[in-house]
Formats: sequence, structure tokens, C-alpha cells
Amino acid sequence: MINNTTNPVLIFLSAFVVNNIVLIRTIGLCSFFSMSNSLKSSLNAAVPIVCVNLAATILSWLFYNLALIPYKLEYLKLVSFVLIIVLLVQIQEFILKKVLANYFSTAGNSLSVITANCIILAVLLLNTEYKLDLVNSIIYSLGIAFGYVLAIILFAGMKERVGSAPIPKALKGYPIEFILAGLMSIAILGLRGLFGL
Amino acid sequence: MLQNSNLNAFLSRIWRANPVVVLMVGLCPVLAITTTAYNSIGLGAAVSFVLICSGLTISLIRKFVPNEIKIPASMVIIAFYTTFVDYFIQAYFIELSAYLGIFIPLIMANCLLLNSSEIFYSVKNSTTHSFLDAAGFSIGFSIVILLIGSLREILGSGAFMGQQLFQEPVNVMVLPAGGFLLIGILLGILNWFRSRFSEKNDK
Amino acid sequence: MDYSPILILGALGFTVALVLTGIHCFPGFESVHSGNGACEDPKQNPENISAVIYCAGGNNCSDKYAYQGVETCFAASKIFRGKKECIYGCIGFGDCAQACAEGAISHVKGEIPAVNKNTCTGCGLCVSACPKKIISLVPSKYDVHIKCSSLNAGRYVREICATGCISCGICVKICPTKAIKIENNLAVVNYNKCSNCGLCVERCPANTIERILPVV
Amino acid sequence: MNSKILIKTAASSLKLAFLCMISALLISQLYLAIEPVIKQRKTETLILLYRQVLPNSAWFENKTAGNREFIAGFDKQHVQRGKIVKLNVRDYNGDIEILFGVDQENRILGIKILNADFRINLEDDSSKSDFFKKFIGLKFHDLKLEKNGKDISIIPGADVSSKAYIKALKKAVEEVESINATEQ
Repeated sequence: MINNTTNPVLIFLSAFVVNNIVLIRTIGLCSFFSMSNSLKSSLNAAVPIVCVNLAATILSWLFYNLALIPYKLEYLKLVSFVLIIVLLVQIQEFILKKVLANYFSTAGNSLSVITANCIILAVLLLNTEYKLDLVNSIIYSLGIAFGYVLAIILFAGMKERVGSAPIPKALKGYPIEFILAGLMSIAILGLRGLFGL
Repeated sequence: MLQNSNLNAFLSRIWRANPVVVLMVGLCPVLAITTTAYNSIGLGAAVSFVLICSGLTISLIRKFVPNEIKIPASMVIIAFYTTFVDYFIQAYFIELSAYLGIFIPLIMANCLLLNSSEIFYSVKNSTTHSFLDAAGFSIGFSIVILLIGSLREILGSGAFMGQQLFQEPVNVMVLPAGGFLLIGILLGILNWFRSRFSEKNDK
Repeated sequence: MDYSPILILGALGFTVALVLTGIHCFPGFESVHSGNGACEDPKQNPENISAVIYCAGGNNCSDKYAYQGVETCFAASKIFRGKKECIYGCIGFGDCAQACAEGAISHVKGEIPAVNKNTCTGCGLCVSACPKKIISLVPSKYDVHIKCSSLNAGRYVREICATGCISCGICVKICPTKAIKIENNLAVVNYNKCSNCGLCVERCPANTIERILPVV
Repeated sequence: MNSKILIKTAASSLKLAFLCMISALLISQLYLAIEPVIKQRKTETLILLYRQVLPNSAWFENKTAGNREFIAGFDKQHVQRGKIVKLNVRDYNGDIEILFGVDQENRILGIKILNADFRINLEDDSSKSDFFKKFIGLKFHDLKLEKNGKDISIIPGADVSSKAYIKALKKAVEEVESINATEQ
């Protein structure tokens, strides 16, 4: 559990490894499994998520604290957060299509995956649950986004190795990927209790 | 003919195009919450409610929504039903809400829902078709999470629906890592069955 | 009665929709966006297009010889124009599925690859990858396709392929909009006239005509 | 940019705004209807919890003694039968809240753990409640937790948790003693 009095470094570490969003909280698995076929495609999924995450955190924090809380409308947070995420994802899609046409052709479908990515919504909801202030929530969301990047890059590397390994026929593809993710999760579990986070 | 294709689509969602085991969508809650069978029944009911209601609503208002705002519109509809389910569970199933926690609002961001809302927009034969589609999806989803939930409860805490079965269980199965491992092994067994049956069919 | 939730969420929705539709028409962005912009006239722009594979043979089409070698359509097509008796048909090693950047083509060895209409962007990579040139790009609103490319005579097609077009002409007679014609022993749909009615799908004696709906 | 585009943009924006307004209206009505139920349920479950910790009391009241907060339990004749102390302890799994129920003769009647994160806990709750069972029914002077007194040994081979609970127990004893001191 973290709150505003926790040291910012610990907030970052808690989100980054100790409570890793993919491996411990098991959020955002769809893109984790579908976009990690190679290092390049995993980066293609990771970079937009980091950007959208940051922007969405700032915008939604402002909206939540300046518009919803003063009028006691906390129950509208889900609808408004979702609208903000859709807005940001669409804007980013257009920017990528226009400015980085080359990038977009390689990123392909990943953008529609981001729209449905649970991570961004989860970050916004966790921020409101812990009642973090603006700076801390930015730190927390960055920690979660980088935790996702770490997990997906490690996973892509492992998948490439496993692709050339002799494994039973029935386990090829998704089954062995799930087992790999389980082993990674056990490894990260070893950090539990670090600084009492 | 039309009836038949509807029914086929409905049945295929349960087995051939099962959302969790085959299409690999909507995985997040599957892993996080299925530690007991009771939780998975709760989650399955919540997801089914949101899926079916939003499918019907989207297919009804499809004609009035222009193309540019169809994603935000469907998201608003899904979010509305998710909020409804969230408060309902908080009011009447307080134990369940303590366990499900953040994952009830996260139903909203489930890839399953977004994918199927795309389908509800594109499908031509309107309401009945999208209702059957959503119903098939939710039944397939619920069956799989019920299976995983009861397996994890039996292995991980040595109990089924709260009834203690044996002592000293394999605690790792309750942790997220156990969920990953169990789903991996389950998918492997399914693959093995599938390859066996298809071989038999060939002969 | 408290109106603040309605006002605040309405304002948020209004701004979101304003930005989203505005961005479609923003100068410089129109060129990027095809088909569904608010500011574009659908008649002038190409619609959503997706690839269609004009062959239904696969395992229904008999083999000329047992091919053992590099498992790509390109390599197989170099030896006696492919292993299938039908020199026009799909070889079935899935070069198109390999070439597809979106993963929209799913393929099982020996069978005809299936194109997912939802994810196909109509980029045309598969068209250039196919050595038999039986893939073409068609607006995705048309569902009914005559899945054969064979210019062989009907009697010969009947011998080698269970699902080839035998140019019987039933579809030509039944089509309410006169969209189908037989040219060089092959029935061809004129998509500009096609109304997606699907009458020909049920009446085709060789099951060559298929309705391809968007899949998940 | 011409007038047609503007009209189309405005129309679609208004449509989404209309949709949002409808859903906001419905959600706010729903919230108004369901919020009292949620509050009532929460207090009911809280009272159930208190009853488990302090079985001899019928109703409960929040009180403060000095700067410390506690929950006093009364029976049907409005006689105070015990008190409940709420404590925050930093555990291996993060922060947890523990409820201690103590009667008027300073005997421990029940211990209950709140707020543990169920999904990512390393150990199940049954082991914790077994651990706490041996303290129930003991009086404070039976468990002198100081070094020279009769000490409760930490479970051999256990992890941070049991140390944390011993610490919590000591804290609770201190808390109750200071509350008693301020009351008298």
C-alpha cells in the first residue's frame, strides 16, 4: 500500500517491479501476449503506452480533482476516464499516422490494442484509489508504464529463445508462453516485501 | 438458413472460437480473480451482463451514430453498464466486491468487450444476431473461468466453494504465478486433445 | 434535481467528439484518412478494401505429383506450374499469409488461406506475393465471390477439382441484377451491379460461390 | 473547411454529448438510489466484524480517549463490556489493519485481520488465525511481552509476518493500557 507520505522513489519501485502491473497484478495481458513476438514489436507496443499513460494521468487527475470532486461526482469517474483515454489514443493515432508514417506501418494493429488496454484505465483507477497528488501520480504511472516495458522486453527475449527450442508439440505457442510468464512471475515474487512495499 | 447461421455463430463462440482459450482476449480478470469458484461465478455473471446489455444497446443505436464517434459512443455505453454492475455488487454482494475490487471497473477495458462492440457495429442482421453473439461469448467466457477458478481453488487452497477438502495445499496456485502456470498447462492439454481428435477425423 | 453530472459529462462528451471529428477534417490529415472521415465524400474516395482469394480448391483439387521441397508457393510454382492439376489454382503453402503485415490471413497447409476482413487493410502485399496472381483487392462491402480462377473447359475442371467453376451458367440466369457473366469458361461478378443477395451461393452446383462475412 | 463539414462535426458532437448526458442522468439516479444501501451494508458488515471480535456486546460506539480512538462495546443494559482497538501494522505483504477486542478485565477476546490484499498474499488467512488462537482468553498480565517476563516465542522458521503480529500485539496492549489510564 502506498500513499502520499511514501517516498517517491519507493512509489516508483513499487509500481516498477515489486507490484509489477503485468506479472503480479496481471493487468494488460492481451497486448503482453500478442505484441511480444519480437523485440521490435514489443517496443512498438510499449512506446505508445508510455506516452498515452503519462498524458492520460495528467488530464484525468486534473479532471477528477477540478471537476468531479468539487461537485461530489466521483461516481462518474469511470465514464469520464474512458472518454479521456479514447480521446488521447485517437489523437496519438493521428499524430503517428501523420508524422511517423513509417512507424505506423510497422506498429499496425497495436494502436487498437492500446485502446482496449487495461493498463491505462488501471493506472487512473489506482491513482484515485490511493488518493495520490499530481506529482506522485505521475511518478506512479511512469513506474507502471516502465514496469510494463520491462516485462514485455524480457518476455520477448525469452520467447525468441524458446522459439528455437525443442518443446513438446502440444505446448507450442500460447501454452509455453503462459508457463514462461508464470516462471517470470515467481521470479518477481522474490522481491516481495522489499522495503515493506 | 439465416437461423442456422445465427445458431452456428452462437455455438462457435462457446467452443471453436472461445474468447479465452482460442481467441486469447479478456485475459486480465481471468488470471487475477479466479482464485475461487465463487469469485469466478461472480465475475462471469458481471461480464455476461455487461456484454449482453451493451451488445443490445449498441446494435439498437448503431444507425444513429456516425462513424467518427462510434468508438467513444460504444465505450460510454459499456462504461455505463460497468458502473451499474459495480454499484450493484457493492450494495448486494459486499464480500465479492472486496475480492473483485478494481477488476469490476476494469471489465470496461476488457479487449473482449471492445472486439465484440466492433462486431455489433459491423453485423448486418441486427439485434437477434448480436444478442446471440454476446450470449455465446459470455457463456464461453463463464465456462472457462469457472473451470479455472474451481481448479485453482481445489489445488491452491484445498477447498471447493468454501468446503475444506484436504490440508496443506499447493499455495502457489492461488498466486498470479499459479494462474499463469495452470492456464498454460490447461491450454497444452486442450491442444493435445484437439490434435488427437483432428487426426482421428482425418482417418 | 441536481443537473451538474449531466452538464459536466455532456460537456466532456461534446469536447471529445468535437476533437475527434475535427481531427478527421484537420487540414493535412484528410489525406491520411480514407473512407470514414466526416469531411469526405464517400463517392470520391476508395472505400475500405480487402483481399479476396479467387480459388476454393485446396484439398478438393487433386495433385499432379508429390511435391517435396522448399515449402513456399513461389518455389513450388517453378516446377510444372505447381503441384496441383489446376494450373490456375492456389498451391496452398501460404506465401500470402507470410507476406501479410497485419496477420489478417490465416493459413493451414494445403488449404486455401482465409482473409480476415476486419483486420485486412487492403495494402496489397499478398497480391504481389501470390505466384498464381489469384488474389485481388475488392471493396469489403461485397460479400459474395466466385472463388475460382480457372479458364479450363468445364468438363476438365469437373475431373480435377470438386469446387471449380464448370461454367454451367446457372448463376448468370438466377442473378436478379445481371451482375454475373461468363468469360473464357469462367463466371465473373461485376461488383458494381452486385447487390449481395446471395441467391447464387445456394444454387451453384459446384459450391464455387461463397459468401465471406467479417470474422472475429 | 466549409459549412457542410461544420454542420456534420457539430451534429456528431451533439450526438455524443446527448449520449453522455443520458448515461450521466441514469448513473446519477442509480447512485442516489443505491448509495444508502451501500452505506447500510458497510455498517452492517462492520458490526458483524465487531461482534466476532467482541462477542459479549450488542451495540458499539466510536469513542476517543485523549488523542486515541477506540470502539466501545455495550450490552443491552447499556453497560460497557469491552473495547476494540484498531491498529495499522506494516507486514511482509504491505500494510494491514488488525482489530483487537478486549473486555473490561483486560482479557483478549478476539483478533481479526482487515484489509489484507487477498489476491497477492503469500500465505492464506487460516494460518494467521491459527497463530492468533493461542492468545485468545489470556489476560494482559499473563502475556508480559517484556524481555524479563514470560515471553511468547516467535514461531521458529516463520517469516516477517509473525514478528509483525507480535509487534502488533505489544502495540495493542500499550494502547489499551493508555486508554484505560486516560479513562480513569
